[in-house]
Amino acid sequence: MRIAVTGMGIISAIGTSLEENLYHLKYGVTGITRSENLSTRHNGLLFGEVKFSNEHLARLLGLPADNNFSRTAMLGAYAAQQALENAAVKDINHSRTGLISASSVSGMDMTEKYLYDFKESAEHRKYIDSHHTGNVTHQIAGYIGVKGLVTTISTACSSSANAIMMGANLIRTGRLDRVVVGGTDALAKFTVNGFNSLMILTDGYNRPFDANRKGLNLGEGAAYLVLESETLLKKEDRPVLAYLAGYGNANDAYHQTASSETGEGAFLAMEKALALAGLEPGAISYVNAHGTATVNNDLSEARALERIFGNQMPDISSTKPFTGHTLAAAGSIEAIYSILAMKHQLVFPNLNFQTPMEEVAIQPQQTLKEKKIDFALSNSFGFGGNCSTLIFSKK
Amino acid sequence: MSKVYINAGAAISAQATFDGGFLENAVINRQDVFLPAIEPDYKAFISPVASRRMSKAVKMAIIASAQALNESGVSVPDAIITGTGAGCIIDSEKFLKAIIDNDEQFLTPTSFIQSTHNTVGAQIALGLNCKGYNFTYVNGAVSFESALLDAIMQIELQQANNVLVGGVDEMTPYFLELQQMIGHAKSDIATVGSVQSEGAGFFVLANTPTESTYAAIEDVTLYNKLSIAELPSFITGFLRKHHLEPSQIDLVVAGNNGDVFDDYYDKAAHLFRNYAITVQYKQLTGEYFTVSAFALWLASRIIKEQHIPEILKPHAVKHKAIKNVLIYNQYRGLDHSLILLKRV
Amino acid sequence: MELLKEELKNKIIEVLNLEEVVPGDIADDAPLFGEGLGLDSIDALELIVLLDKDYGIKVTDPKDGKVIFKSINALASFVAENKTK
Amino acid sequence: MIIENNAVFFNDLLIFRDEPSVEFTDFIKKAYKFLKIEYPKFFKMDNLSKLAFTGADIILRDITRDKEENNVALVLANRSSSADTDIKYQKSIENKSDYYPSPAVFVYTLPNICLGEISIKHKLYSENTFFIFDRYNEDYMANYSAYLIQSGKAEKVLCGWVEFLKGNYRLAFYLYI
Amino acid sequence: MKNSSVYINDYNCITPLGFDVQHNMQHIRMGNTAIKPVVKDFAPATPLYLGEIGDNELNRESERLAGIETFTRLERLMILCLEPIIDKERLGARTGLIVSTTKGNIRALESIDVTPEAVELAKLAKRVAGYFGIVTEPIVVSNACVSGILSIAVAKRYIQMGIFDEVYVIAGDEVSEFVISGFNAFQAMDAKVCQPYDKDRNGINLGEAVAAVKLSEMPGWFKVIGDGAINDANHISGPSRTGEGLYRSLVSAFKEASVNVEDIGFISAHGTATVFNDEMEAIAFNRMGLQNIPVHSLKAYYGHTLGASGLLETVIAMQAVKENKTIISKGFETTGTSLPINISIEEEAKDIRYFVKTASGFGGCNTAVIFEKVK
Repeated sequence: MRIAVTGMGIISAIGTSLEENLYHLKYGVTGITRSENLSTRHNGLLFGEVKFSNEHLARLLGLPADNNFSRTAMLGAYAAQQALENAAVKDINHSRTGLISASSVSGMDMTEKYLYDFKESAEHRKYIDSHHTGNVTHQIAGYIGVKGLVTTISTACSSSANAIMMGANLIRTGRLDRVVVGGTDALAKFTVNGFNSLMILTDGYNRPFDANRKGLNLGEGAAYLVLESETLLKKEDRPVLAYLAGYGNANDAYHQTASSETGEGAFLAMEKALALAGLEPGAISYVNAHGTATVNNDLSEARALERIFGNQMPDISSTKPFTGHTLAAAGSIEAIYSILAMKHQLVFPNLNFQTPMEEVAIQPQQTLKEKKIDFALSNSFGFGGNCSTLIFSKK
Repeated sequence: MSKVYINAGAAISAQATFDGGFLENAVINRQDVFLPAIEPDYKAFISPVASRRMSKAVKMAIIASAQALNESGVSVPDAIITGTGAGCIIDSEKFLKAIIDNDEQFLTPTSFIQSTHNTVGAQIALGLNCKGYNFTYVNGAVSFESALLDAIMQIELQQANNVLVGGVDEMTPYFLELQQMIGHAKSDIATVGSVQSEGAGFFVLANTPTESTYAAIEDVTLYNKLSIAELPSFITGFLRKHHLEPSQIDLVVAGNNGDVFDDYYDKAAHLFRNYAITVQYKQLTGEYFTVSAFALWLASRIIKEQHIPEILKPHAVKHKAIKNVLIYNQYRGLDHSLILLKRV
Repeated sequence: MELLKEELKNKIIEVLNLEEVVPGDIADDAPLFGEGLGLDSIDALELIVLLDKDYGIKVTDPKDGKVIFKSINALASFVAENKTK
Repeated sequence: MIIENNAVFFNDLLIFRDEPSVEFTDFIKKAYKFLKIEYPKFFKMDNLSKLAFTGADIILRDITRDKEENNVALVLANRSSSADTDIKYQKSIENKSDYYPSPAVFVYTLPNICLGEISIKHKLYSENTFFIFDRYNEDYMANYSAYLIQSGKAEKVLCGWVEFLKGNYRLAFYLYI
Repeated sequence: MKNSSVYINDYNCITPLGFDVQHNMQHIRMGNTAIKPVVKDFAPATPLYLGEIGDNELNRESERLAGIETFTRLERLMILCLEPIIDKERLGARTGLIVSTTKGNIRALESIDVTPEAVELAKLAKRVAGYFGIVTEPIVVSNACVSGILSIAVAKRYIQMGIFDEVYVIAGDEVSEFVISGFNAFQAMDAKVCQPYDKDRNGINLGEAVAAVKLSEMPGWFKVIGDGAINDANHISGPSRTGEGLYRSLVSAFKEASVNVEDIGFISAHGTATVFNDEMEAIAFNRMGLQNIPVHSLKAYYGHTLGASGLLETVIAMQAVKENKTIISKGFETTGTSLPINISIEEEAKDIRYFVKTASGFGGCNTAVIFEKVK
């Protein structure tokens, strides 16, 4: 059974629509800047920030003044609504529709602002409940009007790729006809300081797969896809943007945060995805790599890619130099980029690459390249050794 | 599609549920508004070096999962799927306070690393060197049910022969205080919420039954938000999908927690009032997001042993064989779930 | 008379434990039994005791209560005419 | 279903709690309001009936929510019968110069009146019996309830203990099905 | 639950009309009443019409049993009543005692410095049980004015549940200032001998009595074949205008007994002689199709003996059935209920196989029990 992608919605540092994102990707315009909305002592760092303030987002969404949406929830609601509009879904609850959302930051951006203030005054206590990851999803579901199977995945930076898998399985097992899948994360002091304490944030622009890479830029954003069963589509006759051909998840079982030297988990995830898609590695024309630009990830991922593709290496690029690392949103943002690449038959450039790594032969695509792409593969890896691979097909 | 069996289960809760007994010595605590989990002796399972950085949730989960795996005879499962409603809040709180108290300086990464929601699933995988599918669900009161649903699908889609699936939640004093502030948790003054607790429940699901099999797990379903009026059709619709009528359910395990949303459970019990025995359990366990893992443990054992623990006091004069069991849970009117079990 | 009516209303509320009623809720001409305040036979007996205790009026046949307790107006006139203390 | 020490437990779950120092009359009024019982005649009841009525309402409100009749028998017991109200009533006839026995108090000098109050509220045209024991005799009560169900005289039995004397009280109700 | 039959093996009563069943029956056949005008210091205005057991007779009878001086008056009466029917040989771990009373030792409250324990009904029951060496915990039924007859149903139910092999039921209540003042406040007392079912009925007389019955699975004179005790769900002191609870109690009892209404020899009704109670009974009996069955009330003979009445009236009814004669409903002259019922105005000799005993009381309670004479 094939799973159709019929809608996509995105908000990221490089745009608040599919078109805007595509424009930046095509013309190599990064979204990495200094922060305007985040209050942090580490304001010398660069971020992939969405340039809308919380107030502006609330206005765009038409939220009431007493809403308790965190920034994460607002970004998510924005992108999920766009995805449904893109899919031209009329009555969302006419068919069995679910929402699988992913987040890791969740309502932390508000909690970290008011943690002690909660005790002192009742004013911001409305954010106590919206701290929970599940409640971010509830807010999004409420905003887009989904009633039914709604849940949340949080497996760190592979979260939204996993949400896509869960959604696909729900359609495959006949439990749902349609599912909105994706993820959202906002910038927060919590993650900035977390990654900073791990010393994997770069003080400049991130440079995936470069020998001199110094770490990642944190980003924020949200992206959702509408997945539908072919049975439902036959009835409704709406255009299909792409198909989810295969997917796989595996665990590196190596270290809490670091990836293994051999990229075992990544290798297994890609292997599973190819098997489910029934594809030989050679069928893949473009890989949107996880490529966070940390020393550890890129080497591990490169080794895994070499193990899978051998001498049939497809074009590879990481789009993190455009958006920064959007954590739980990265998987779905990059899934959309993979589909856009296929739709427009373009390999997006891996910005900031200068020096190849010594340990591996891989070199990412550095400029925009027109190419026939029938199958695109997207990797997402997270803390806890969580490795996920999605494969999209044009037909 | 393969049938799915519960071949093993273990629970850690505010009761001594880890000793192999079946609530014979359970005690109802009427004094406290927070019921801490009774922790097993971790030393017997985890080396002090390994456990020193583990939060309570991780330790509870590692031990419950080890016991379940041991009972099932599976050494390394094909998949590990975890649910946690609040995640690793001990470490989250620790890191958060460190950021605020030290104005974003002098931070060490340990608690940040451990604060990630999938820490539990990852630690179990790491311990078992399990490279299989590894998912974590974090959606309030359906966190465990989401994990369970995924586990069932992994087996149905033949992506796994056996799955370790579980739910775990821990609590911190400050977090409890916040819940009390907004009336979700009971304090002596605010009485609208529930008595809070913590715990872990892990199970081994498989496509083939074994000698240890408790029950077949037919299905699980979730619904994000329902009005009380919509509840009966949600339940009957789910049963109908499995060719069952309410009259064919023998036991309902309901998640009443004493808060103002218990009307949902009353409505559900009403639907089965002429047919099934309804038992509640949160008087023993308190409320936490993944407490339904305890409900599954309870229901599984009741089916296997055909015996309802005395302390649950069903006061059922007319007793019948327990074949079909429905577990219903919700929290504060959100995150409704149904789990359907069958005697094997 | 108005003072007596107010006094009677307060007494009725107190003696009959009409917890959620205030004197303003009792209209002078509204029926005390059945519809209106919804009093019942035990209340009637209590009012008989009240008349005896506070106003020295002995009502020996409960049936008389029908007329006496028709409304606050009726009760006040009856008390005004018959009270001995 | 337990009410004691100014706390209400339903199926052993804490529903409502007030400070231990609060008097019963205030506590039960707060519980009444908290539970949204909305039954003005509640305030006319004596303490034993208020207690039994509140406990029963929590158990029965869902069962009797529909209009249809419900055959839920009531089998209650206590130790002090209606002694709390008996003492109150006896006081009203002690002084011959101030001799105004109240019918509204006298009517509550029977322990089974609380069964009537519950039956009226929940439209229970059902078997009801009030027993007196030194302590809650589980065997007697459970067997009597079982008889009512097995003989078909009742579908369910609200069975239990409801004791009130001089401000000390305890309620423990069970629903037999 | 066993479907075994439960029999009445023996019975007794003590009333102002006599210290055994024979004497009581003789007085009833002669139309005598226990109710007399009495002047009480707390109610000086009019004489009260009460049925009180004389202290002289009680003291004389008490001499029969050693060691009962330490018991209260009511307890002595209960012991005296039970003693003749207790089978001492058989008493054991499966012998039950049911005590039926509404107010028990309420008179103790009249004395100063009394503790609430002194009026505890369970203590009363334990003292009576202790006197006879009954070892099981006694059961007190305190369900207002149906207590006496309800106790028969309770005894039968426990025997059928296999809890007891035999059960002694003792029912008793005294006349006290407590109760008199209360019913007076209710304006429910007649200032003459009461007139059940009559158009001029105007309330009750209070009386006192004790009655005792032994039940077991061993065949005896009567079999308890059906019972029901259903609430009016209407009002805590006034009876239902439709006779709902009594009607349903009858339906329940008849359903269990599987007998036809026309096979009933007579009804020993409650008949308190209040306007509303008697009217309610007439409606319930009509709804049940019992309007042609002879019915009597014993209240004009004994007054209302509260927790004792149901059992006392059952004892008298059983004696009448043994004699195959109905009982005249004393005090009745002119139909005074909106629906007619067949009030016994003369003794009718006939073969009686079944009779019904009913009672109703405060709290909306009702009880109906059907008895079968065993041939």
